[in-house]
Amino acid sequence: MSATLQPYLEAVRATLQAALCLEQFSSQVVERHNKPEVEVQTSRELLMTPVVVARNKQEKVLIEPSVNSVRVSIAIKQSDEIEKILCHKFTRFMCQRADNFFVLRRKPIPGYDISFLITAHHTESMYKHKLVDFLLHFMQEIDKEISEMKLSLNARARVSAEEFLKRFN
Amino acid sequence: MILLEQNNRIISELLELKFNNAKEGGKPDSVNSNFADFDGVLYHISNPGGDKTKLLLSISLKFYKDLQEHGADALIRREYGPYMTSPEPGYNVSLLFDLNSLPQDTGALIHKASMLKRNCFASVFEKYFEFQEAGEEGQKRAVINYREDETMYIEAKADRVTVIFSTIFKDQDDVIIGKVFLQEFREGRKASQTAPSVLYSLGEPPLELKGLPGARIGDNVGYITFVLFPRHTNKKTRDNTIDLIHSFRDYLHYHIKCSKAYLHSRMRAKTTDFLKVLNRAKPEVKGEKKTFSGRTFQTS
Amino acid sequence: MAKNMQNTGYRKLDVDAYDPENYNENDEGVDTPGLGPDERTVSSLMSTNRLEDALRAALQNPPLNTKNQAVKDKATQLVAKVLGSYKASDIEATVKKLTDEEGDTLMKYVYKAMEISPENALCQLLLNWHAQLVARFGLGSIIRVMSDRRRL
Amino acid sequence: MSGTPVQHWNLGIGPISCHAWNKDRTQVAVSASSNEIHIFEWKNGDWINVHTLDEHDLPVTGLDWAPNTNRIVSCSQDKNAFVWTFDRGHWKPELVLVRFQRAATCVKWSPLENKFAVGSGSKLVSICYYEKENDWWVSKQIKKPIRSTVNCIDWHPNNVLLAVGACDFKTRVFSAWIKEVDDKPSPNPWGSKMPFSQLMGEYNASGWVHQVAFSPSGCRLAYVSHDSSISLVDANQDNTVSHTLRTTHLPFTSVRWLTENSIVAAGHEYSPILFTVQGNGLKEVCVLDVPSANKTASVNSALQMFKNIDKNAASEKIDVQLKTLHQNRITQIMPHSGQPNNILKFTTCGTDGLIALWDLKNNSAMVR
Repeated sequence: MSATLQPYLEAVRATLQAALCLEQFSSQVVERHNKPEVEVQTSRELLMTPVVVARNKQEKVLIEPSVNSVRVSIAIKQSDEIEKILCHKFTRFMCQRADNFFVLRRKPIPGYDISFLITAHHTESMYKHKLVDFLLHFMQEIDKEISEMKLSLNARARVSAEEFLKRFN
Repeated sequence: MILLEQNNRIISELLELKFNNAKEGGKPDSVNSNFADFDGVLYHISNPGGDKTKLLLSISLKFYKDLQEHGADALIRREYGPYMTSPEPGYNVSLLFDLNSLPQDTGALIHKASMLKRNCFASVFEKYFEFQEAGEEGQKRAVINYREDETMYIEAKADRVTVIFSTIFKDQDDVIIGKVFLQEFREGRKASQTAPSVLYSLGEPPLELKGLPGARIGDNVGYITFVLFPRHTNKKTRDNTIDLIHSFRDYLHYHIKCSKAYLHSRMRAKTTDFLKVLNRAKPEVKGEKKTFSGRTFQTS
Repeated sequence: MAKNMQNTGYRKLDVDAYDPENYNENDEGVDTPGLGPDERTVSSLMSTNRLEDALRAALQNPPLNTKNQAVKDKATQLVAKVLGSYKASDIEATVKKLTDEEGDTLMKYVYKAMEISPENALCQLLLNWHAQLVARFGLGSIIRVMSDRRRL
Repeated sequence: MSGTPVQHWNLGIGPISCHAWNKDRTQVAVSASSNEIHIFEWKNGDWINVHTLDEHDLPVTGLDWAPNTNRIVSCSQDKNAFVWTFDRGHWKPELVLVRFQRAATCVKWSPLENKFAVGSGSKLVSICYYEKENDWWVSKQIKKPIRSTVNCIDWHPNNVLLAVGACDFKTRVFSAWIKEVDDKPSPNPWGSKMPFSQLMGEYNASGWVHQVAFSPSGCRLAYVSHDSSISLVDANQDNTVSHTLRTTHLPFTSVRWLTENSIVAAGHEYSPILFTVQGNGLKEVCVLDVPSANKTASVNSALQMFKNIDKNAASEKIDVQLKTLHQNRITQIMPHSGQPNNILKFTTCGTDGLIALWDLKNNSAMVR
C-alpha cells in the first residue's frame, strides 16, 4: 500500500467515527415524519459543518453530518479516460443495486462519484465501527478494482489485436 | 474463440444435414428458414416452389448495389457458376442445389456455400488488388456503405492498397474502449512484422478522406486505415487477406462487446463482495428455530 | 381571476426564515471582531524560521464570526502556509504544546485547508497534522469542528 | 452473568431507547425503538416479559416510572403521552392533553409525582397535571424562548424548577410552578420569583444539548452537548455562568449526578465516564468498563465458518466485538441503588439491546 494512502484512510476513519454519532430524530417541520435531516435540509440548526478530507485534488471525501443522518461522498481517483468510464460504470452499477446496499445513495452529490447516506436507523441496526470499516474497505478496493479492470481491458485489446494481425502473412 | 469464423455456421450445418440425408437416401423434408449474419446480412433457405428435392439459398445485402459496381456478379458467377439461379425476390443472390444430383465432395460445396457473404465482399478487394498489381493509380476510390452510417473505402496505389473503415461506437464508453483496442491494433505491428500497418483517427476522417461528402465527423465516429502491401495483395495471399479484412469491423466490435461483458461480470462479483463486507456490520440475530421433530436448532 | 394572481413570486419566499420561533444563526451574538490573524507578524516569524511562534500567531483571532468568506479563506491559506512549512517530524512536538482552544481552532483550519487547497504535497502534511491532533485531542476535536456554528 | 463485575442482560428486543425502574427494582419498563413498551420482571434469575403496552403508534421516545404512586408515563413520536396505572393486573392508559403538533421527545415525573414535563419537537415543553374536576391530565406550555426541538428535561428537587436542553444550543432553567397543584416555592440560588414559565437562567453550548441534570441538592446543573463537552453551572457561585469541559471523547448523550460532587456521563463513547467537580469546573476521573479479557468469544464450528464465508466473505470469525461492554451507543443512565446524593449502582441501556448494572462499590474492577 502506498505510504500516503494510510494517513488519508486514517483521517477518513476518524472523521467518520465522529460524524456517525446519530440518534433518532423526528422532523420538527412535518408532523409524524422522521426524515434524514441532511437530505431535507429544513432546519439549519440540525445540520453540522460539512468537512472534506482530501488526499489530493482528485481523491477526497465529503462528510456532511446532521442530527440523524450523515452523507458521505467519495471522489475516486481517475487518472485517464478509461479509469473515468470504469469508475462511472462501476458506481452506476452499484447505485442500481442501492436497495441491497441500504446505505448507498441512488445519486452521487455533484462533484463526487458515489454517495452514501447513513441514518440513525442504520447505526441502530448495524455496528457503527463495522459500517466505518465497510466504507474504508470500499475506498481501498474500488481503486484496486478499477486499475485491475483497466489492466485486463488492455490485455484483452492487445491479445485480440495481435491475434488478428498475426494472421496476415 | 478469439477469431471469428469466416463462414456462416448455420448454412454449413443446415446444408450438411440436408445433403447427408439426401446421400443416405432419406426422404427429403421441407425447409424454410430465415437467419442473419453480421453487417445486416439476411439469408433465406427454402424449397423453391415447394419442391423438397431442391434447396434455394438466398442472401440479401443492403449494400449489394455498391458491390455490383465492383464486379460482384462476375465473382459470384466464377465461384458458384453452375448453382446460380435468378435471385429470389427481395434478395440479391440465390443459389439452387438439387439434392438428387449432388457432387461427390459435398464438404467443399458446403464450405463454399457458407462463404457466400465473404465472396460477395471479395470482388471489391480483388478488383483493387488487381489495380495495385498492375500499377494502375488514380482509379476512383471504392465506397461501400456496408452498414447504415458505416462505410468502407478502398483505394489502390502502385505500391499499396489502402482500406479505410469508418465505424460508429454506440456510446461514449464504447468510444473509449474502442480507442484502447485501436491503439493496440496500431501497436500490434510490432508483434508481427508481416502485418499491414494500421492507423486510426477518432472524431474526424483521416487526411485522405478530408472534405469527402459522407465522411462523417462526430465524437463517436472512428476511422481505421489498413495499409496493405503487395505481400498481402498478391495472388497467393489475397484470399487470406480478404478473409481477415472483410471481417475486421465485426471482429473489433465483437471484442469490445466481450470486454464489456467481462467488466460487467467483474463488477457484479465485486459488488456482491462489497455487500458481504457490509453484512459484517449487522449483528447476528440470536434466534432459535424448531426442527420438525421439535428439537431446537440454535442459529447464531 | 384577479390580476395579481399572475405574480407567483411570493410562493418562492422562504416563509420559515421569518418565523420568529425558528432558530436563526444570525441571532448568535458576535463576541469578537475576529478579523483573522496578523499576516505580517506570521510572515516575519516564518522568515526567521520561528515556526512554532508563527503557528501560534496564525491561530490568533480566527475570523469565525465574519460573514466574509474571502477573509476566512485568506486566514486558512495563511495557516496552511505555516503548516506546510513544517517538517513532518516536528509536528508531533508542536501539537503537544497546543492548548485545547488552539487545538480545536487548528483542527478547523486543517479541514478547511484540505477543502480549499487540496495540493498533493500540502495534503500529506495536513493529514499528518490531523493524525497528531486526533492523537492529542481525541475524536472530540473532530466533533467540535462539525458541531460549532462559528465556521471557517 | 457471574464472573464479570458488571451485570448485564440482553433483553432480545433490539435497540433500547429508554428504560425505567419500578420502586423496588424488580421490574423494568423498556422501549425498543418501537411503538411498544415492554415490562420485564425478574423471575427465577431471568427477565420475563410480563406486560406489553402498545397504545402508541410510533416509536416511544420517553418513559418514567413514578416510584411512590406506581404510575408510568410514556411519550412518543406520535405526539402523544399516556399515563399508565396498574389496575387489577393490567396497565391502563390515560391520554394526556399535551397539545403537541410534533413528536414528543422526553418525559419526566416531578419529584413529588403530582405533575410531569414532556419535551417536544414543537419547540416547547408541556407541564402536565391532573385536573380532578374533569378527571383528566391537562397541560400548560413553556414556549419562549426555545427555538428548536427540546431534547431533554430535568426537575429540580424543589418540584418547581425545570432544566430544559434543546437543539438551539442552549440549556435553560424555567419555572414550572403550577398554582393548581404547587405550594408557593421558597427562594433558592436560582432566583426568588418563580411565576410559571419564568426563564431563570440560560447557558450556551456549541452543540445540541443532549441531557441536563440537577445535582441532588439542586444547586448545581450539569449538561452534555454534541460538541463532546460537559458543562457545569454552580448556582451557589454564579447562576449566570457555565463552565465547560471539552473532552477527547465522542459526544455524551446521558448524564447523571452520583453524589453532590460527582457525575457519570455516557453516550457515543460506549463506556460510562466519571467526572468530579473541582474548583469551578469539572474534571475527568476515569472510564468505567469491564476488562476486555472477559469478553473473548470463540465460536468456531464448521457451520459458523461456512456461514461466515457465505455471508461476510471471510473465512475466520470476524472480530466484531469492541473492547467495551456496550457495543453501541448508551442511550440512558438510570439510578438503581443508593440515595439520590449517594448512588451506589446505576444502570445503562443502549442501542445494542443491553441493560447493564454498574456497581460503584466494587468499581476497582471496572475502572479502565
